[in-house]
Amino acid sequence: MIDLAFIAERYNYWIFIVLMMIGVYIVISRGNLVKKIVGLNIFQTSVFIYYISIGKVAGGTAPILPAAYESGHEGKGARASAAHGESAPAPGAASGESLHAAPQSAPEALPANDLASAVAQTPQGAGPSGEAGLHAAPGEAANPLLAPPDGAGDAASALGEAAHKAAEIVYSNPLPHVLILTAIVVGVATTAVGLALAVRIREAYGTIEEDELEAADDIAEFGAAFGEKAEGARA
Amino acid sequence: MNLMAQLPVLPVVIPFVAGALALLLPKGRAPWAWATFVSWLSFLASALLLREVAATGPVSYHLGDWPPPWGIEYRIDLANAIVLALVSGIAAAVAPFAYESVRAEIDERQSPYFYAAFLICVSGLLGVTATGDAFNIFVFLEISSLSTYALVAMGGRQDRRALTAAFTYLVMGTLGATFFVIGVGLLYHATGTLNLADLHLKLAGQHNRVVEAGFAFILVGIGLKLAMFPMHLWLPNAYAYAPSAVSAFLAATATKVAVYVLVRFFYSVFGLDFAFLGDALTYVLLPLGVAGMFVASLIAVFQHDVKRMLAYSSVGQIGYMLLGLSFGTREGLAAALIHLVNHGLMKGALFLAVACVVYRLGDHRCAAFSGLARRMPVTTWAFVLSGLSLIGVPGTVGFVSKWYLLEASFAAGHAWAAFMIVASSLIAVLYVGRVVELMLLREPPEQGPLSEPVKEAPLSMLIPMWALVAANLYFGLRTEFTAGFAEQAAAALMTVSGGR
Amino acid sequence: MGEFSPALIVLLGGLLAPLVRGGLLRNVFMLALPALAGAQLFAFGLGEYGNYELFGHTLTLTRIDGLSRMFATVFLIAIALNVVYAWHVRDRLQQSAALIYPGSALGAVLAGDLVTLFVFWELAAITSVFLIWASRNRRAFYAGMRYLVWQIASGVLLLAGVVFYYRATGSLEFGHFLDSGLSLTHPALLCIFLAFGIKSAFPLLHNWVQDSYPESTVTGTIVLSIFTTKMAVASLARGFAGVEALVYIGAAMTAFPIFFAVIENDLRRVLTYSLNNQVGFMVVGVGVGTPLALNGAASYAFCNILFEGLLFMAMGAVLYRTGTIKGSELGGLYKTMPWTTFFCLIGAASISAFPLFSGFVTKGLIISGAAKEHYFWVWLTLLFAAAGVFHHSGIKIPYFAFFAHDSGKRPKEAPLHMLIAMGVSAALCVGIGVAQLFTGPAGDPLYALMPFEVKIEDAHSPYIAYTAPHILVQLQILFFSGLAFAVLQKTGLYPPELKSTNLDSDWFYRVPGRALLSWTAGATRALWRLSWRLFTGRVERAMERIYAVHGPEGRLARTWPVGSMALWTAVVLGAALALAFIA
Amino acid sequence: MISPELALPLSLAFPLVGFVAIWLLDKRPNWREAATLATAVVLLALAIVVFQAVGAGARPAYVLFEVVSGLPIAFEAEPLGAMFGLVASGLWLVNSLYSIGYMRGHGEKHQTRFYMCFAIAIAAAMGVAYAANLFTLFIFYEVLTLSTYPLVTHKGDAKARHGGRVYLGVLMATSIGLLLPAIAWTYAIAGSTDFAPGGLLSAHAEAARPVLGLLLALYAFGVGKAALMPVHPWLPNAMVAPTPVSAFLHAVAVVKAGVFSILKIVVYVFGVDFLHETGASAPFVWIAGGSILLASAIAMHKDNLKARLAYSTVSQLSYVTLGAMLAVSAGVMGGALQIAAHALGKMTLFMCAGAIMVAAHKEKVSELRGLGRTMPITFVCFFIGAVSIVGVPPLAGSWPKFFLMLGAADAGQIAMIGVLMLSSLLNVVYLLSIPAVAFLKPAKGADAPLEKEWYAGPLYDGRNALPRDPVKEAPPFCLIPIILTATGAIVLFFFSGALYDYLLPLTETGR
Repeated sequence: MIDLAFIAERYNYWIFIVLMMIGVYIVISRGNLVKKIVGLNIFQTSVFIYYISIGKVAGGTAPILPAAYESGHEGKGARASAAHGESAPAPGAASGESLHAAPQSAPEALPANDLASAVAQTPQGAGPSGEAGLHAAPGEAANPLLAPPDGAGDAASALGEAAHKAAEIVYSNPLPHVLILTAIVVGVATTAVGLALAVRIREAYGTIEEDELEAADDIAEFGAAFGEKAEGARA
Repeated sequence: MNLMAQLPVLPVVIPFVAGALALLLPKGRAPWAWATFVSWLSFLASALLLREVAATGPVSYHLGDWPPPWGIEYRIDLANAIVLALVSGIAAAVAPFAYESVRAEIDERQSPYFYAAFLICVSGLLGVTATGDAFNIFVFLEISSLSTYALVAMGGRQDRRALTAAFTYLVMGTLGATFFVIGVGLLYHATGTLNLADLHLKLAGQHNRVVEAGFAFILVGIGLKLAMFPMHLWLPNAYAYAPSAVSAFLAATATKVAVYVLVRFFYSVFGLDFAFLGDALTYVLLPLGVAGMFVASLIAVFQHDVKRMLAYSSVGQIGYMLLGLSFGTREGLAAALIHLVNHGLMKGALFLAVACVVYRLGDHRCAAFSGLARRMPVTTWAFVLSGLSLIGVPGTVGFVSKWYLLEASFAAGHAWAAFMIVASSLIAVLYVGRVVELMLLREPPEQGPLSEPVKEAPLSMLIPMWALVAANLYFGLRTEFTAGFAEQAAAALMTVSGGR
Repeated sequence: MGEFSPALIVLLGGLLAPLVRGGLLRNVFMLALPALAGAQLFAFGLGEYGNYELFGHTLTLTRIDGLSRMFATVFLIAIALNVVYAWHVRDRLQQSAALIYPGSALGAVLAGDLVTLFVFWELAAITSVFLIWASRNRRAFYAGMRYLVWQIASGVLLLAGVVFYYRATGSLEFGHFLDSGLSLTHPALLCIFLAFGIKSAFPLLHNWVQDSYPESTVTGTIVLSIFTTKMAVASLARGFAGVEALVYIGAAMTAFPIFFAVIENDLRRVLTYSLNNQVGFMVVGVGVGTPLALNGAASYAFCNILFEGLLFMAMGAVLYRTGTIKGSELGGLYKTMPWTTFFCLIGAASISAFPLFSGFVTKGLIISGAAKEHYFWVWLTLLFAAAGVFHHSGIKIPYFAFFAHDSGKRPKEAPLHMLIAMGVSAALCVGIGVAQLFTGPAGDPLYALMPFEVKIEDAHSPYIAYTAPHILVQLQILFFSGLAFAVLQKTGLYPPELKSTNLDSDWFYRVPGRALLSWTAGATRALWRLSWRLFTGRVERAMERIYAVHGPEGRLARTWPVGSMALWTAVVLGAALALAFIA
Repeated sequence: MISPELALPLSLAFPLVGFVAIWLLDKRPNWREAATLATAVVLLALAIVVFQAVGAGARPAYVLFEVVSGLPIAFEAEPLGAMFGLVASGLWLVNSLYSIGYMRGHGEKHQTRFYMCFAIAIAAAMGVAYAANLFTLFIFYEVLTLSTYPLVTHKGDAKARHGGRVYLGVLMATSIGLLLPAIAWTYAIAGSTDFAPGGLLSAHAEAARPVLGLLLALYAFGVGKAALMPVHPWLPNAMVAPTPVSAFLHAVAVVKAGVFSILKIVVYVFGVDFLHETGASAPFVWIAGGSILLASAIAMHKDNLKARLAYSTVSQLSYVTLGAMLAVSAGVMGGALQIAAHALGKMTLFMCAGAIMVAAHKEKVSELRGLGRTMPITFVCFFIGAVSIVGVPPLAGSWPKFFLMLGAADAGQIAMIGVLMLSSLLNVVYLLSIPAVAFLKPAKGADAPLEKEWYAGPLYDGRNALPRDPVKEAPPFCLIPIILTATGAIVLFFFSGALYDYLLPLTETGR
């Protein structure tokens, strides 16, 4: 049964997937080199959209460094967290030493993360878990990834209400955007190089159609286009 | 500032900065001298780093003093220290060699650009190796790739096919890099971190589609970059038509770095606790590796063009590394790492020998090699020795690789794989033997442009080439720097990944 | 000279002989060798000499006992006679081989252990072939090759037997094999028995004699006729005395060659059949195995060497003078070769065991030995064979060569040195034959040499040759045999002397055997070639197929279409995704 | 006096010194040849030092360095290796002498390259002889293959190229394709590749047993130099080489390195007792036996002299393999003796073939008629060599056969005794007929009636000899080595007892 709402909620991922397919399809199917580069760009763009999508986190907050870290790292720590940001709220429930450490040891110290733990308890969070990572609703982007924290049950239920509220807060993680800016630079550079090459190829061959290029190369090498002269060449 | 403290970043930063500076240098000898100097410097730094890592264990460097996992970390353990040394070492050998070769093959006006691209490429490859940050890997991968496209395209003056090869490479490389970046994005999605070590910790116990998809994308993305068998099609042309020195450098380093990235992601990031990793090893790497070993080697046998032949051989040799990886054992991993280094050495030497021939005869088709022993004996013997190394004759690095691969096969209980390896080596005997026979036993061509009398290649080319040949022989007999380190590195990686 | 073996004296002398310059000097040197060896032999006396260590065993080079001394003595006499007979020969190859080969045979007879025996056994084989090849013609070449195969076969059989024997008993001693507790059917004894059998020309293993001996030179045939078979008899007597099978084998040997001898035209070949028949007597003696029979066998061998040699010498002289030895081309030679005729007749008389000749004294011992052990049919066969011997050797040889229809040939008398050799042989034949008349049975010098002590218990002892019954029986046999010959000859029923090739069992290896060998070898090679061609063909076809796909124009080597690469990438991605999701 | 420990690495290093010297003396042939000979003499002296030390019970060892952990390049002389070293170096000296005569007599080109490759080849052969583990053995085995490749293709024409291709192809394919995995497998099982008295694998019997047959097959066919059928085709194809090379290949270095390796592997890697007890080697006894007969059958049909000798070599080598595979001490002893005996015999034959080529330019058996009269010494030596191969006393070839038969009896392989006997007879037919033809048949072009009846017949007594062609022997440099090895074949017959005692430790470790 198709859950239309489920699909509709994830429209941005569908755009990403469709664009990606279109891009790859163009690369595969078009013989014209410039068209290939166009396809490549579409493909890359789809990835940008994906990154931007995952930058939007429901229930997340700007990372605030825990005291323990702060004491050790002073200002640096704060800067660091700002740089890398807080994407999905604390999936690392199991890894105590990380910044995203689950709060089971000291829930009251990290309210933000408590929220995350609480979210993990919600039925929606548990539902799609394990079967639709890519299709996760934006609001629950992180949820399917969460294993229910073992020891945090009590604290979570105590804070259940707050968690529900917090889940509706949409937080924009800047890091993916930063990443994607870098990727865009790379993409533009690639496109430029590709187009420049296309120009040079046209100068050298007089065409930018793939079939013709291959035929030209084969004729230069074997005296015939591919497949026409498999017999003669062996002798 | 203590220079030694900055050591981990130096091999990357020096060529990067120097590459930019090279653009400003006048045409002619200066850019070359600069590039040579810089590549040596970077090699020195890598070597020191290797020594330090070997002595004291992994070194971590925090870029801009931001501690991981927030900041970008350069984390050098034995595995990447070896690769760093290999890449910078090959660069150090190719750079002095390049002067004559490049002068002959590339418009002199382009020389600053050439060396700039070369240095940036070196920097990119070293960066991929040194960094401990997933997205940083992508960035450096693209830096090196972009400069590589340009370098390959510079072969267009000799042969217009270089242009199309560069274009193909560009499309495929971009595709691969984009897949990789999607994979990284998925992992980030799942964990919220980009630091490799941190990723490993956060991924532990996560069995869901996001991670699985991320794994698949990374596998395919890197697979493209390292020319895994059915995705290798960009490689032969790119290596065949690039300027000779570029071919030598790329063949010895680019795919190796990609293999290293694969190793890093498999063992340092995912780890053998993930069932899909085991499956990927068994059902993707193993068959594709074996297929590559045979198909590419067989294609190499029939090539008329020695550079293309060597390029196909590279694809086959990558099959060995994948096979080694696919065992999922410490021995297999060690064998893959050893072959990674050793193959760099032998392919580098072989391509340099071809470059010498191209320098004198302007051709890299088989016909040019006919009777070469009479015309260019020093080059011929360099080719023969490194060819033997490629085959895996004892006393050469190729043998050490083969030995470890065989041992790994037996240790993993895949006795059949051992026979696959040796069977594929025998195909190597065919394609190497074909050229060797041409060189040693045939007469030089009697007419046509190739028949003109030629001298031996200049010393500036012979010395680097023979340095690599000597490395082939030295590391074939003394293996503590290659096999010894690789075994330790493999042991460390396996500890992290939870394998045995 | 320490413990230097007499055999080695002859052997090494033979090696050195070609180096001696000048024909006369060389002949003298050669003649000195058997004398020297004889001196050494008798200086030794009975006992074991020349022990040496090999492979952890003590081996004996020279063992002199009654048996070996008897054979060694006659071997040395024969060597000397041969040297005299071949005085005119200037062919180094023949001369050398005519010493080394007898030296080896001497060594085999004296050998104290199986390894030494094997060494000399093979050495005799390999050196004797030169005497066949010495006539340097096509027939000799092929006959020599066949001969060599037979001889080496005997050698390797012996080796195999020795190996088995060593494994079964842990000993390399050359004594009576049955004493070791093994039966004759044990592979060890079977192999050795066969090896001895080949060399002593058992029936069906015999034809190498007829095949090769007549191809040798005038002098070579004589040398050959003496040593190989007698060496084998000596070995049989040592190792297989009393083996009953030998009695029947020997009986068969005495009988069947007679038919071949009768129809054979080449007189030297007739003598080789006679040789078979004579060895048969000895084999019977060995098979009976009593001291009497063994004494008979040994002494018969002793005498046989002399008279058989004499006959061969006479035929050799005929051949030497006329250039042919075919019965159909000879006849009437007595006119110009009276001495040769005379000596030949003495030889014929001896071989036919006429009283007063050596055969008479010794053959009786064997026949009596058989009779005493109640081998009735064997005894009868021996009598028949004795008659047959008279028939072909006693009558046919001299008759066709010297008498019969006159061929018109008027050759010169044999050269002096040949006459001397023949004369000495003849004298010995007669001397041995009549010695008993002068010395009495007990004092017969031949009896002193015999391996077993001669005991003359009563007046019927077979050792007393000249008794009325013995003489009477013998003369009757001879008479009827002569009568039969005369009748057949007169009625024209006697097979004419035709130039024909008589089929013997050697046909089986000369024609189909050879064809089989060459067919087998050819088939093997063809099979190998076929499989090789199939293999290379397969490889070639496989290569073609591989080329079609992987070659520069092959599908897999196609690099251009970017689209297909991308497609492949997508496929791999799909596969990887599916795999990761399933896992 | 050099200590035997030092002599081991020196006997590897010295040929390399010679190699350089030969190279430097490229333009001065006399000095170059002097360098070769001097190297050979020194090498022989070194081999004698080692031989004596081993005979006195010492086991000199020398570890060069460790290539991979657990895999050192190491040398240790034991009786078999010391004997092989002595045979190889001694015959190299002889062969060097001969090469001088042949190469000059035949006017060959690229002589410097020839001698250089020879020097490396002998170094490799010494390495094989003294190797202390499989790994070292393999290294030098490969070096030997590669260094003899230029020798095989010396002529450089299409035929030589084809021969060289088969030579290299088969040897590389078997060594890399089968031997290398076998060694690696052994290492995987035993954790070492050292030759151990009593057998390396027998100490790991449990792990080794399931794959024993397979491993043995890998070794038996992997050591392609042992030319066990069907991996023999390299050997006849290597016949395109100049004759000294053939002599060297087929008598000393290459083939002997092969069978030596087989023997050593059986004794020191598997362990005679272990093989005997498991019976894993029984099929190979049959393969070796088949190889003996098949190769003989093929040899009978070969008219080309060298090709016939080559197939004879295939057959004779299988004697050693047979001896090893019998897995009893007498078989091992027979194989070991056969190495020395066959080396002398076959070397003589090949050098004779070369002498015939130099002096008379004849290559085919059918062309040799009458040549015995003009080249008596050569053909007498040929005869001696052939008789030794047949295995007839008083020539060296007879003892190996004795021990092989003993071994076959011990192992219960009675059929193999038959094979050995039959093989001797076949050898008679195809080897001994050669000198017989040369001596007995008159040269072609003699008078027609004589052509039919050849020489005079039974009346020939030396006085009525036909006028003969003047003696025209090969140059003395060719002739002397031939005489030396032929004499050696005789001398070895008498010293086989001593050699037996010398080799006794080899079998004692097995039992």
